[in-house]
Amino acid sequence: MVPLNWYLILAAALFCIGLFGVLARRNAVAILMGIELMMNAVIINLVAFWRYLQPTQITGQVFAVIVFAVAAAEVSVGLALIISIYRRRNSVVAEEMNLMKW
Amino acid sequence: MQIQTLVWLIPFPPLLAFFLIWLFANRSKALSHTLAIVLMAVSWLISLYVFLSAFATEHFGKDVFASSVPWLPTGGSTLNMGVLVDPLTAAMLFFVPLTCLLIFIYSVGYHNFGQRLDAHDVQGAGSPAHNGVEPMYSRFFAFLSLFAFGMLLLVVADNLLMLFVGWEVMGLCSYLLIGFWHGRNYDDPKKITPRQAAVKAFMTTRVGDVLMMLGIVYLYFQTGTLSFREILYNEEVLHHLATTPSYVVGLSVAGLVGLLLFAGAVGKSAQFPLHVWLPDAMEGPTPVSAMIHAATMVSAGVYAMARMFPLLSAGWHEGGPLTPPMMAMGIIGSFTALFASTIAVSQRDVKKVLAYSTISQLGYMIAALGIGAYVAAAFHLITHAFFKALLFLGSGSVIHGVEHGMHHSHEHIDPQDMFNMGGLRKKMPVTFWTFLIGGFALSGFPFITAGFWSKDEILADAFANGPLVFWVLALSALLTGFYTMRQISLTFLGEPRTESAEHASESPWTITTPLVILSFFAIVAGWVGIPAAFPGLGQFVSSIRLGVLPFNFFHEFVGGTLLEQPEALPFDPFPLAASIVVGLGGLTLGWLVYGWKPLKSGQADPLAKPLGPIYTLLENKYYFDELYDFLFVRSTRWFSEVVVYQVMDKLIIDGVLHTVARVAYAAGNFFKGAEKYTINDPPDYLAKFTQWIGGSFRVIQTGRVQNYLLIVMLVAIAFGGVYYLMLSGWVK
Amino acid sequence: MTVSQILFLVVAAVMLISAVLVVTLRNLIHAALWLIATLFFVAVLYVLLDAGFMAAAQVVLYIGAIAILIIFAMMLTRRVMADETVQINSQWWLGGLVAAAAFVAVAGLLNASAWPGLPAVDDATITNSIKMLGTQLTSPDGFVIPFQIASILLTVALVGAIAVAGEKK
Amino acid sequence: MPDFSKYGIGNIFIYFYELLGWFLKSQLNLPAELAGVIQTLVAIVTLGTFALLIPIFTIWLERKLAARFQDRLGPNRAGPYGLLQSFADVIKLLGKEDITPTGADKWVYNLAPLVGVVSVVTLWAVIPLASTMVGANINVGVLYVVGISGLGTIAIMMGGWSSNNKFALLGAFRTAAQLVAYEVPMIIALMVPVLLAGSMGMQDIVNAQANSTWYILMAPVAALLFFITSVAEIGRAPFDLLEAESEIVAGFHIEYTGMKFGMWMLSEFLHAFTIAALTATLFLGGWHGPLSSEAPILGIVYFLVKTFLAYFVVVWSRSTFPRIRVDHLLSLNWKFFTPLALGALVVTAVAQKLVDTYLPGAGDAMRTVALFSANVLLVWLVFELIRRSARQARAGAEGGYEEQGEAHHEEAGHGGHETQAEHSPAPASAH
Repeated sequence: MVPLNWYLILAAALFCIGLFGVLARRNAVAILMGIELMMNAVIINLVAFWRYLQPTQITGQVFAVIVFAVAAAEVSVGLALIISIYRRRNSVVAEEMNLMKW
Repeated sequence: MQIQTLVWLIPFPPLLAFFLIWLFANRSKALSHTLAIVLMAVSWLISLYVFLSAFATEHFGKDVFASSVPWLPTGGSTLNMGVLVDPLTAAMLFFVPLTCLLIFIYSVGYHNFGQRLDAHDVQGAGSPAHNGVEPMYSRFFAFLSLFAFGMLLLVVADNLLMLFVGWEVMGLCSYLLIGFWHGRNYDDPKKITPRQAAVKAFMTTRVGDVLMMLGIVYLYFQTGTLSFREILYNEEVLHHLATTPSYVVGLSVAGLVGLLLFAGAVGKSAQFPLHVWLPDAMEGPTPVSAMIHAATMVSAGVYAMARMFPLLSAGWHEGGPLTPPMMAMGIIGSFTALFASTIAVSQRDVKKVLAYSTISQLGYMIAALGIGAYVAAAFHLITHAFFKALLFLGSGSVIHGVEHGMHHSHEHIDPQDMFNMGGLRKKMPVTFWTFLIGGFALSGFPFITAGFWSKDEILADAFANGPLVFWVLALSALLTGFYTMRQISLTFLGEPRTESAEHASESPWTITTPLVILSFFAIVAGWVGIPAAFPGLGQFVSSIRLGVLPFNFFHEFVGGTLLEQPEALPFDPFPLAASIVVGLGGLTLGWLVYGWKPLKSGQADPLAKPLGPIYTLLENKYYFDELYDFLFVRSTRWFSEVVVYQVMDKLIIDGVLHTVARVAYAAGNFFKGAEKYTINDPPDYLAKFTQWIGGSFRVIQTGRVQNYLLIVMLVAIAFGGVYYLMLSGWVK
Repeated sequence: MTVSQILFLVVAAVMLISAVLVVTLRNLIHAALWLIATLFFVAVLYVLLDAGFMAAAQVVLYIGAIAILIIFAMMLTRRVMADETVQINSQWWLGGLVAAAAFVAVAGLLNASAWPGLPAVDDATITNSIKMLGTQLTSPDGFVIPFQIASILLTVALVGAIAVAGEKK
Repeated sequence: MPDFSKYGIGNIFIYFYELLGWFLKSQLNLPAELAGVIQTLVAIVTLGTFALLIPIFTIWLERKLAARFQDRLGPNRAGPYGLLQSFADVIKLLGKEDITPTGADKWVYNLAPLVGVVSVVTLWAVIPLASTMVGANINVGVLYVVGISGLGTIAIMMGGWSSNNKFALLGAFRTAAQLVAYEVPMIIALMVPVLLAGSMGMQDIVNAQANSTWYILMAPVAALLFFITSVAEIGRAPFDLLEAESEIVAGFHIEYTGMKFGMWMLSEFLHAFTIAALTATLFLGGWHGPLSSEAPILGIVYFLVKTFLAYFVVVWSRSTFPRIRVDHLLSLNWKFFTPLALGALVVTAVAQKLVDTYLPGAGDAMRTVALFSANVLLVWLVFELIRRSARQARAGAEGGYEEQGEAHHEEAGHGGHETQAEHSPAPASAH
């Protein structure tokens, strides 16, 4: 039997890897991929909590389904923004998107 | 579907109609009125169903339809939003949606639906030319629907706050609808325009509304709830309210709250001294006048008072001394009844006579509530709604007919002036007969009409409880008969006094159908309240059963609303005789003065001569508008011009400021030199220093999202670490 | 070590390795393919957690839609970021440090707390969970309003995405 | 040793499965867990092999059929009726030079055809072959099918991108647009049998059909939509834009040679057969037929018959319809299939609910009639709308109504202006 905290630690690890991706990548699409990893870590937690804490109630999975929807929305808007910026500035490097500093 | 759920649905179809018309249907006139009428009919059908179910429920007063959900959490307690149908509400639900629906249908004909837009029909310029159509037709129906929503919300509300919301929605709608023809101007500068009338109505009712809101807030502060069922049907709460002294010496909480709420009703139901807005509200289209006067707004005030009756009468028992709010209602109500009916005697405008008549009849109801005649007041509210709606719609039909005549004759006369009419009986037979029924109901034509039975009940109650009130009301009933007959005679009898009246013609079916339906109710609605003790007739109608209740169910049914079912009065021949005498007497007097020898064209009012200055006084409505203008408007202007501007602003404040300024200027000059080195320079250096710091820290403002996120994470980890250390006790 | 534990460890290890490759590889298309692998193993993890529906939904949504979108966007914008250029910014070491620190802190906390074991559930509960999920998402007593709001959010996001990325006329 | 008479000839495959288990456990004395794993593996290999062998026959069949449609003979040299043609093809492919283009991404390039084949073969895990035979009877079978199809999309994108060829990349782009788009109506159409059966399990859906009627009768619109969008999913004519020879040479597999090309072909043919199998399962009652539950082996026969019937339609439409243009492809999907699929779903749900509510004792016949007529109504309505907007568009194009033509150009097919069009002739005649 797998203890619950294995799942949680695994999710934490996945989350931190995603976080590293978000922090360290230059390409905006790659940053988006990091965010996807973080989202997945969250969903793993939700599903694990559902299975371990309240398997007779479905709340955890419902929450996860809604996170799915949010993730889809996030990706579509995020990619749309990236494409739009790419069209205007011919760049997808996150560091160069700094028009609003100062 | 449960009946409680259905009750929720009653107010919403008109609201839906409002939004649909407003957002989508405003291009199509046919679609607009179809939406409004169909959804209003839905509302009416639901209401009728609820009414019939209520009717079929035994001991309905104890076993009401109520449901509520939490609405606004306010700290410790929660305001609930809910609906309540008790016998009083059920009675309202019988007539409010019905009259609204009829008025909606009437409006279709009134605004000349089906005609093409005439070149003269400019938005807001006034009633459409006879061969034209109202350009803001859809807007009109949208507003009417919103109005109906407000009234229905108010009727089904189970707490004061929801009632107040409905109340204010209606206030807004009355403003919008009275000023509907916002572009209209008159040659006579003294004549009030729709714009001004709308503002006047809004501002006048506002006085009452603010006081009412104070009352609501105070009540909430004292009881922690605004639900009717928790306040009004709870002996403990009522006893507590009646015995706790309030801020005002000599008044209990119940007394103060009651007086404040009554102030709201005074504004809404146009009682003295806030009655001035209602006659001017006649500037709106006639269906609006009917809506405001008959079915909805003004009766809302009386309804609210009837609804709050247990609170107003807290501490009162049958035959005991009246509570302060009741006393105020008795005095103001009976005074208004008499006062308004005297003014009505001298008015020339067909709608203004009805307006003053409304004020007078509402005074009747308020007075009846004041002397504890709860059932009689509710009864009169309903019968009055039917016949007054009938009269207003009838007068609208008359005006419509005369305007049609004007189109032929090309005269420029006031189509609402009764002295320009006459002889319309033959031109507009349906309007005439229905108007006659309405008029007789209003003046209490004995035994047949609805008005007789309700008025008789009020008079009987007044005779038993307050003889002075009785005499005042009887006198005003006499005047009622008189001015009603005057109006009928001037409008319909005799020969046409103008060419326009000569060419008047009957209105279309959309106008006459509501008139016929309403005249049916103007007669029949009274029979449900024939007292069981009435000799002969009383026993007869009591023996007819409708389900669990007798045919004259009204007393038993609505009386069940109260905690203690009020006792029916024993039969007393004197008030009966009095009401027959004043009703018939007033009508006969009117007939003798105006009907016997019909007026000729251009002839003055036969009353003007014998009454002399009194007539002038009455014609000018006791100069109340001028008085208020002097008392409030001018004095406020004077106050702001002289006291605030001249004395306060210029003399005191400016003087002090100027002195201070001069002193400061001198001192400033003096210190200027020293300042440069002691005060000026250090901040300069401080500023430079800040700028330098800012410049050196500018680098961290990179504009890179990832940098920011990194810092956020660092701080989050640091905080987490500190928190963890604190939890584990390493850091105290 | 039971079979299920070994299975878990294998899946977890593969998943973490592919996740690391996602954030470190220079070739972004490869990174995206590894992202697909990661997402696939997350789906396997759901299967281990008896959440069959979540696993299928993960595959449909993440691999079938999101990953494809990402690859698509990457192909569209590839021209300006040749594979040879530096893919990692100057603060990468600090980012790595922060991520590691966050992981150590969270993992330490998780390890320190006591967690309940896997509750024994009969097969019917697991089999019915998908039915229950459907019922809950559409029942007024359940989560119909959050679900509808999520749907509206999604619709709005899609319309917004089209508006943002669409060619301006 | 398991008793053969207990299983009978109808359950012969189950018997072999049990026999293997008995052999491993009592003859080789393996632990039960390991024996189970081996049993499962053998079953997987058997099923996979069965799936992979199908194209050998279907390639021949397709060539033969296509030839007949085009008034040719088709393969007729290798073996009787050219039956051995596929073997000859494979031998030829094996002999070809295995080229990896310069600048190609080797790993991805080599992995792509593999993923393509795997994504198709794994679909067979959930297809029930008979009442007792299904690879994995999971309760989210339909969703599994959809998810695995997404994997196929990725394989094509991988292949197209890694070839370092602009035609291949274009093919991959077209794939992404087309496949992602057609997944939408496909999923919605799939919801209809799920709705009718009340389950997402494939076996449950077949059982539900066995207990009532085939869903092609209850949901003809959904069945047709699923079939058409599936054909688009596998990129077959008339939706074969991802490899359109005349436009982008051969699309995503332009650079592949030898057996890797063979694997692409394999996955394509197998996928075509698989969607025929899915159509048969979801809408034609799967293994259901006379005596199929008593003798499951008969179920396989029925299943294959139905599948080949559906496959015949795939080939038929391939050789009949011309290729659709790319913008038409997408607008057909978004403006016609997707709304129609949604409409079919709503109509089915409403009709189902109405039947449940107002005809509580209705039999399957009644239900089928209700659902079928609801579908017919939907189709009639849709075609009426299309006809009307087409008429207006035509009128606009011919300049029949000067001022209206503009509006119709802008939004032909939009429902909003129908009323306007109804009213407009009246003033014209009045003037």
